[in-house]
Amino acid sequence: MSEITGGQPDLPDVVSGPSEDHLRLAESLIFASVEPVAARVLAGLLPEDVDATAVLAGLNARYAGRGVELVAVGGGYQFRTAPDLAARLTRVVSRPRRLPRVAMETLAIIAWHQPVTRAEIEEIRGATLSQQTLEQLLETSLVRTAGHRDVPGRPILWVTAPAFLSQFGLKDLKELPRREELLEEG
Amino acid sequence: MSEITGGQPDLPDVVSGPSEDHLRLAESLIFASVEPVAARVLAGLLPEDVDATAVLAGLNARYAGRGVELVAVGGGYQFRTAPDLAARLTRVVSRPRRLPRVAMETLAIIAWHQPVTRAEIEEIRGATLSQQTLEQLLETSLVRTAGHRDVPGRPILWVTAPAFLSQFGLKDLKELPRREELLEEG
Amino acid sequence: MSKSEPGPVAAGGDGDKLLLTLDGFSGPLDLLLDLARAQKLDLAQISILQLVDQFLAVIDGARRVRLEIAADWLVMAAWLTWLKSRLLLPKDEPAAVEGEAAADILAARLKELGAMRAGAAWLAARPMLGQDVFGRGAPENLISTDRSKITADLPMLLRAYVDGIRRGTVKPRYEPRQLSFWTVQDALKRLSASMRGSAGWSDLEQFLPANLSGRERNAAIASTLIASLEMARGGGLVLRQDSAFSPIMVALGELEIEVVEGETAPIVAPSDLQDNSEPDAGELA
Repeated sequence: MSEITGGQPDLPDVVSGPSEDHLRLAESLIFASVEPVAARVLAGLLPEDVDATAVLAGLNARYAGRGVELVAVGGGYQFRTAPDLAARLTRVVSRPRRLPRVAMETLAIIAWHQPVTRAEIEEIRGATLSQQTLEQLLETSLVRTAGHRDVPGRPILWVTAPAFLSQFGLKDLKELPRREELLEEG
Repeated sequence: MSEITGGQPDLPDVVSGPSEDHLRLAESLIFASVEPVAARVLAGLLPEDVDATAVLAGLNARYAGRGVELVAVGGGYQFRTAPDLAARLTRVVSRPRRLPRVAMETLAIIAWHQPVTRAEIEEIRGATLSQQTLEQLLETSLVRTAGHRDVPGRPILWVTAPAFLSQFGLKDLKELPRREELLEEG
Repeated sequence: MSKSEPGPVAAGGDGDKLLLTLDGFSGPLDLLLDLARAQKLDLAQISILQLVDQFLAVIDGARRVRLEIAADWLVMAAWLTWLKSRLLLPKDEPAAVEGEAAADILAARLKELGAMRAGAAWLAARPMLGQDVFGRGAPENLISTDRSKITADLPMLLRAYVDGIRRGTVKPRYEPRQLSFWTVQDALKRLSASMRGSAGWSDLEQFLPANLSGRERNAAIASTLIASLEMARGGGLVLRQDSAFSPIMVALGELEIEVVEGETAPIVAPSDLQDNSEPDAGELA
């Protein structure tokens, strides 16, 4: 653990090594800069006889093992969150997205007609179904495949997955309104 | 309960000391954030039996006298460069133009009289308030509107925005001196 | 209304000090406060009467050098003149009481403005973020976005189902694409019109429409060949080809050419032909 030396900015810099004043200056400059600070930029703020690299080395040593570390990036130096803490501090923000219309319709058809083949979905919607749409649905874990239909070509059968029930707040599939009820209104 | 006063090194007793791990966590959390970090946000990341204020006090002590200091502003904690380094830093770090006198006076009137209408500001200053001045204050996010006064004409009410506290290094509006104290200073 | 900065701008520029002084104030109250401050540091002890005299002197001075004075300054001058007349009355006159009350109001306003000015100074003296102290220049974004969740509820699902079914049952009306190639019919018209009255053999390709290339030209060749065969079958034309892949030659036959009525169909511009992709069947409904 580093010891606090109670920085005295008006300390005369007789020593050629990194004085507390120089460390403070480097620290604040790198902290406040938008871009990584190159050694020569720091050197421009230090007295001529002070080696900027030595100051940076001193600063690096001071921050070693701390929550924030000095790292060399893009031709300069920047403070960065220590990697082990970055993982702990990263907050995951969930931004749900809407499914495209085709995917929603396909999902609905799978829900009410399961198990159903791709050709049947196409027949019901009266439009071809792209592989991309099926992949989108698979990614959401709302649908899954359930073997093949025993007909020539052995087409894959599609059914809803467990996540489907929780997504739509259903206890089981029987809670879905019956097809006839839906279509009479339409 | 220990309290942190804006970047003052003369901080109360750091009892038995918060653990290095908690200090690191607090350090990286506050370092990474654009906005001041509220103590309760830190508390949410610490184990339940750890006092966030004590960790903040420890962190404040660690940074006392350094080039970057922990300050209590706007209901939270933020790292800022030490004020004495400003002159040297501004040779490299760019800073926006200071607010003109009229804008500063208007800001003071809003700060001490809030919520206040434009007519009241004009009454106090004995001069019309230009749109430009209000825009300058809005641009810097120092003030905001807060509904209307319930009188004929329903004039807009002006108050200070959160950035006001952070800009002037204030913990809260109670830190503003009372009007009588202002006059005593002459 | 006057401007917030009623700085009278000198036209002559004779460098009058008064002009510059007036220019530096943001309003009459601002000048009054300055005059009061010059009189006494404690605003509670200033002489309003003296202040009024000083203010009126400044305004008079400005008038003498024919400065344009903004309206609110003149209003203040008029009010102060009235105030002065009341303050000069003997204390026991009722109008004098009125004057005292007005003087108190003026003093209170000056005090308030003084306080606010001190407040502005107090703020300005604090280490200001971005001026005297600096925050982290490159803050880190420790937020990662999870887009795996889906926004969809049961009503949306029901709707999608009904829409999907309806899409399947309403058969999209078949609309043939506009034929854009040179048809046999077109070729018949052109060939019959061109050949009538001609003598000798001609290359069949002479009867193609101009400016075609690629598939359109190939289609036109095929159509024209079929048209010529059709006409040859009726005896209107004779065809010959000397060897494989050599030009097909046509000449008038023994019988009359049947006249094909009608206008030649226009050739669709090639740009209209390029989009041959099938439209998304789902979008037809």
